[in-house]
Amino acid sequence: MTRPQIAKEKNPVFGTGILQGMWVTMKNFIDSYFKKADQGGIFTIQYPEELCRISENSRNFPFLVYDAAPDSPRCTACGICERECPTKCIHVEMAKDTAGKPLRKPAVFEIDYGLCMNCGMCEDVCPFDSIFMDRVYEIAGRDRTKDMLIGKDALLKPNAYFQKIRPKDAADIDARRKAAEAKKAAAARPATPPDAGGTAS
Amino acid sequence: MNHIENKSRIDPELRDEMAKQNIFITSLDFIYNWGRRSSVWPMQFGLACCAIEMIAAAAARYDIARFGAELFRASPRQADLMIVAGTVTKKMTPNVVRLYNQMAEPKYVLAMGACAISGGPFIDGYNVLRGIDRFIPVDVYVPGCPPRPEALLYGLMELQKKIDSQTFTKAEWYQKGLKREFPVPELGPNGLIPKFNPEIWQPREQDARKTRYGQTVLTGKKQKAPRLEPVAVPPPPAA
Amino acid sequence: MDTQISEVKTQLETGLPDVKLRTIGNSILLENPEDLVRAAFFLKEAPAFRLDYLSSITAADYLDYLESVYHLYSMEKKTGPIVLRVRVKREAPRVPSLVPVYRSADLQEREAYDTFGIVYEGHPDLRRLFLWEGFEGYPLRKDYRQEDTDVLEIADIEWLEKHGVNVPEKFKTQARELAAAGKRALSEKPAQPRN
Amino acid sequence: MSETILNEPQTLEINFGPQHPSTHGVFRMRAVLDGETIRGLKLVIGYLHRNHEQIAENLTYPGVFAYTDRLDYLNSMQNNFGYALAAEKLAGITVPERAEYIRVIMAELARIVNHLLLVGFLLNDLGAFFTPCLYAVRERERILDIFEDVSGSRMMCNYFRFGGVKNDLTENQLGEIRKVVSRLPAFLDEFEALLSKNEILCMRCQNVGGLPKDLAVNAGITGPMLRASGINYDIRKTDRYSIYDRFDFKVPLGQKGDVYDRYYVRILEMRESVKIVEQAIAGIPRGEFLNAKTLPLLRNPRLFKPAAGEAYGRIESPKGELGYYLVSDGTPQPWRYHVRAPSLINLTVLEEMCVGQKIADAIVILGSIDIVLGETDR
Repeated sequence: MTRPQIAKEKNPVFGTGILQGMWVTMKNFIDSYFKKADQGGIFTIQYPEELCRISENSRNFPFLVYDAAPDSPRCTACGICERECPTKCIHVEMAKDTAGKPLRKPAVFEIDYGLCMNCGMCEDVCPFDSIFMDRVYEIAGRDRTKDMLIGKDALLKPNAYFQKIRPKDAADIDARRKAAEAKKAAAARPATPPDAGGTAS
Repeated sequence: MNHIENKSRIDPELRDEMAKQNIFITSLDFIYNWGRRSSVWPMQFGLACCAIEMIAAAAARYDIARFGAELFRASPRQADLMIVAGTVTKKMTPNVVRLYNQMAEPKYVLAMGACAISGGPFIDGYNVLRGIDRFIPVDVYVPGCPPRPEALLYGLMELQKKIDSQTFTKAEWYQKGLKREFPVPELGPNGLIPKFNPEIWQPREQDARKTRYGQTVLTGKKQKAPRLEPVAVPPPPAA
Repeated sequence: MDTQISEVKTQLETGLPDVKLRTIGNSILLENPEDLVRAAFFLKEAPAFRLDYLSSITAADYLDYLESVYHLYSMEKKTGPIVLRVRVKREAPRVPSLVPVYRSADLQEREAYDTFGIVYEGHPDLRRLFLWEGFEGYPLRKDYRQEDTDVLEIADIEWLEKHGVNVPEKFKTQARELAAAGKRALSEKPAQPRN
Repeated sequence: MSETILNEPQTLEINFGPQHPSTHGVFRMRAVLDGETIRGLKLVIGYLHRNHEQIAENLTYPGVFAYTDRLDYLNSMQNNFGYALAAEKLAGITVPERAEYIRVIMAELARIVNHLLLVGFLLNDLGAFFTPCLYAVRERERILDIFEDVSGSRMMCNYFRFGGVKNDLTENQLGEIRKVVSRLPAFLDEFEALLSKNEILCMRCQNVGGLPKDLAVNAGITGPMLRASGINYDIRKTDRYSIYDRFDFKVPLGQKGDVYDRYYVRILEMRESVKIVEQAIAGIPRGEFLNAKTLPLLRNPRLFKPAAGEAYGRIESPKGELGYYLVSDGTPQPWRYHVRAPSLINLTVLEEMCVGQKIADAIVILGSIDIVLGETDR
C-alpha cells in the first residue's frame, strides 16, 4: 500500500491538498444545482410535502387483516404470535360466547407499539396469514398508554389495503387461501351432495 | 405549515381579508410560539442505534435543518430539546436525569425509539431502564426500532404542535417557585434507588405482559446442564 | 479438526508430563486450573503451534461447576482454533489469569468476573467491567434473580422522601408489607421452561 | 521527546464523560493529564450494557437474529452472518449457492457502509465539522435503500436465516445494486481527493497513536487496526468461510500502524469490497435462496433444537473478528451464547497508544479504533 507522502519538506507548495479539497467541495456545490438527484444533485426529501419511496417489503409495525368485515378477522386468537414475539408486546385474548364456548375470534388484540421492535417474527410465524407488517410510521404520540397501546379496532385493516401495499405477497396469499377454500369446499361437497351450492363463497 | 392554527380572537375572514392588503393581525402568542417552534435546538445526545438514525435525519437527505433544528448543541445549557435516542441503561440514568436538570427552561423531551419509551427489545435486561418517562416527563413519544428519519421529523412536528398550544401567560416556566428539577437516582446494589419517580410515572393498573409472563420474561429454571463430552462413548482403544 | 486436537494432546503430554488433561469434543480440558498458564506458555512457544493470539475467553455456568473456555489461534501459521477449558467449583471460582501470557485477556477476564464471578488471580486490575462497583451478585449465573422494577421497597421510599418527593400511600403500604414479609421485590421466574 | 519528570502536583484528572461529542456513543475515558499530554487513561464502559447475552438465552435460536442486528448497529448484515455461521456449524446445515452469493453481497455492502461512516466520524473528531460526514452519509443512504428494498428495514435488517436468507434478490434489485456499486469508485476517488492529501489530516494523523506489531498480536487486535500495523491476517483469507475463496481481492496492509494508516487501509478496503460485490453480482447463480430443510423453521422457530454441543463461528466484520460461541442443550433456547466483540478487544491498547499524546490526539485515536458501543458493552 503506497502511502501518499505529504511531509512538509518534500512538498514545495504546502496548501495544494487543502485547495484540492476545496475544489471538490466547490464542484459538488455547483453540481447540486445542475445535476439530477441521484447523479450528485440535491436529493433532500421535503418531508411533509414529499414522501420518500418506501419499498414493497418494508416493515414497520404489525396490523391485522380482515376479509369481509372487521368483526370477522382472519385471526383465530391462537396466540402463536404472542409466544414467538421476542419482546412479548402482543396481547391476545380469545372471545367466548355467552355460554362460555370459545369462539375462534380475538376478543382483545392489542399491540404495544412503544415496545415493538419491528422484527417481523409475528408475520413469519402466523399460520392464518392474519398479521402483517405495515409501513405507517407517522405514529408519534404524547401519551404513552393512549397513543402507544393500539387496540384491535385500530389494528384491523381490509385485505384491499394489504393488496395495495404488498401486491405480490397479497396475490400469493390470496391464491393459496382460495385453493385451500376450494379444497375444503370440495371435501365438504361429497359428504352432502344434495345441496350443490356448497359453502365455498 | 397548514397545521399551525392562529388562535387569536379576531374572526378569520376579517383577518384573511386584511392579509390581502398586507396588514397582518396576529397575537403575541403566535409570534412568540412561531419563534420558539422554528428554532428548537436539540442536544447532541446519542445513546445507541437511534442516534445513528438521528444523524441520518440531520444529514442531507432528510434534512432536519428545514425545521430549524439542525444545530445540535453539545452542552445542555444551550439546548431546548433533549432527544433521548437509544437504550437508557440503569448505569446511564443518573447522567440522563442530571443532563435534563441542567437544561434551561423551557425544555422538552422527545423519547425516540422503543428503548427510550419502554425499554424496547431489551426490556428484560437487568441493566436496562424500562423507559425514560420513569424519571423525567416526556413530551413526545416516537415509536419504532429505530424509527425512520421521517418518523423523527413527524415527532418533531408533533412537538411543534405542542409548543404552539402553549401561551406565555400561563406558561409554567414563568411561574414563581417552578420546580422542574427531578431528583437524580443513585446506583444501588441491585439497580437504581429509587426504581422510579412516583410523581411522574406510576405502573399501569392492568399490565397484560406482567400478569401473563411475569415482570421479566424468562424461559424458566433449566434443571439439567448439557454434557458436552459424548456420553458413554467407549474411549477409542488406540490412544 | 480432531487430528489437530489429539496431536495437541500428545504434544502437551510430552512437553508438560505432569499436566492432567482430557479431550472433550474437540477441546482440551485441563483437570486442575493451576497449570493453565504453563500450558498456554507452552502452546505459545511450541514451534508446531505458535498459538500467539487468544481470540476469546468465555465463561459459562453448568449448574454444578463454572467453566472458562479459551479459543487460541495462531496468527503466524493461520491455523484454526485450539480450545482449552478449565472447570472450577461455583463457591470459590479461582482461575489463574492469562494476562502475563496474552494481553488480550485483560478486558475479557474482567467481563467474565463481572458476569460470572470467576476471580482471575494475577490480573492487574480486576474490577467490574460493565456494572458499577456497588452491584451485588453475578447476573449471568443461572441462579441470579433480577429485581422487580415496578415495586418500590423501603430503601426507595426513604430515599424519595429524603429528596422531597411525596410518595402515594399505596406504594408505602406495599413496601411495608414486603419488608414485613422479609422478602425482596424480585421478578419471579416461571418454574418450568415453556418450550 | 525529552523525558519530563512526572511531578505529581502537575497532573489533573479529567473525564471524557459518557455524554461527550467525541465519544462515539456512551463511552467514558478518565484521562490523567500533565498539561496537554496524557499520562494515564482508564476506560469506563458499561453505559450501554443491554444484557444481549442474558436476553438471547431466553429466546429461540431464530429469535436471536433480530437481536444480532443491534450489536454493531452500523452494519447489521455482518452480525447476522456471524451468528448464522455459528448456528449452522452447530446444527450442520448447508447453505445453497445462491444464498451464499447473496450473503457475500450484503456483507460487503455492509462493510462499505461501516467504513464510510467511520471515515466520516473520524473527520468529525478531527474538526472537519460534518462536511466529510455529509458526503459519507449521502452514499450510505443509497446503500440503505438497497437494504430496505431487500430486507425490509434500513438499519435492522434481520435478513439472514439458518440455511440462507429470508427473501430472494429479484432482477431489478440486482440492477439497483449494480448501479450503486458502479458509482462507488468514482465517489471514493472524489472522497480521497477531498481527504487523503489534505495537509491538516496528514499532519494530525501521521505518526500519531502508533501500534507496534507484537503488541497488536499479543493484545488480540484484529481487523483494519491490525492490518494497518502491517500484519497480514484477514479471516476471509485465513478461514475462507462462506465462499470468499472464489473471489480474488487484495488485503491492504499499512506500514507504520498510526492513525493515517488505519484511515488509508479502510479506504482501500472499501475499494476491495466494491470489487468483491461486482464479482459476486457477475457470478450469482440461479437456484433456491433458502435451504429447503430449514423452511419449516421460518414458520415454527421452536423446531430448531440442536443436540447438546458447542460451536464457535467467526467472521471478518469491518471492526475485526466477530465471533459467536454457542452452547446448545437440546432445548429451543441456547444454554450459553457469547459474542466476541472486536470493538471491546481493540480497546485494550487504547491506553498504550494515547499515553504521551495530546488530548486532541486521544480523541482522534479513539475515533480511528472504530468502536460501536452496542457491541462493546453488549
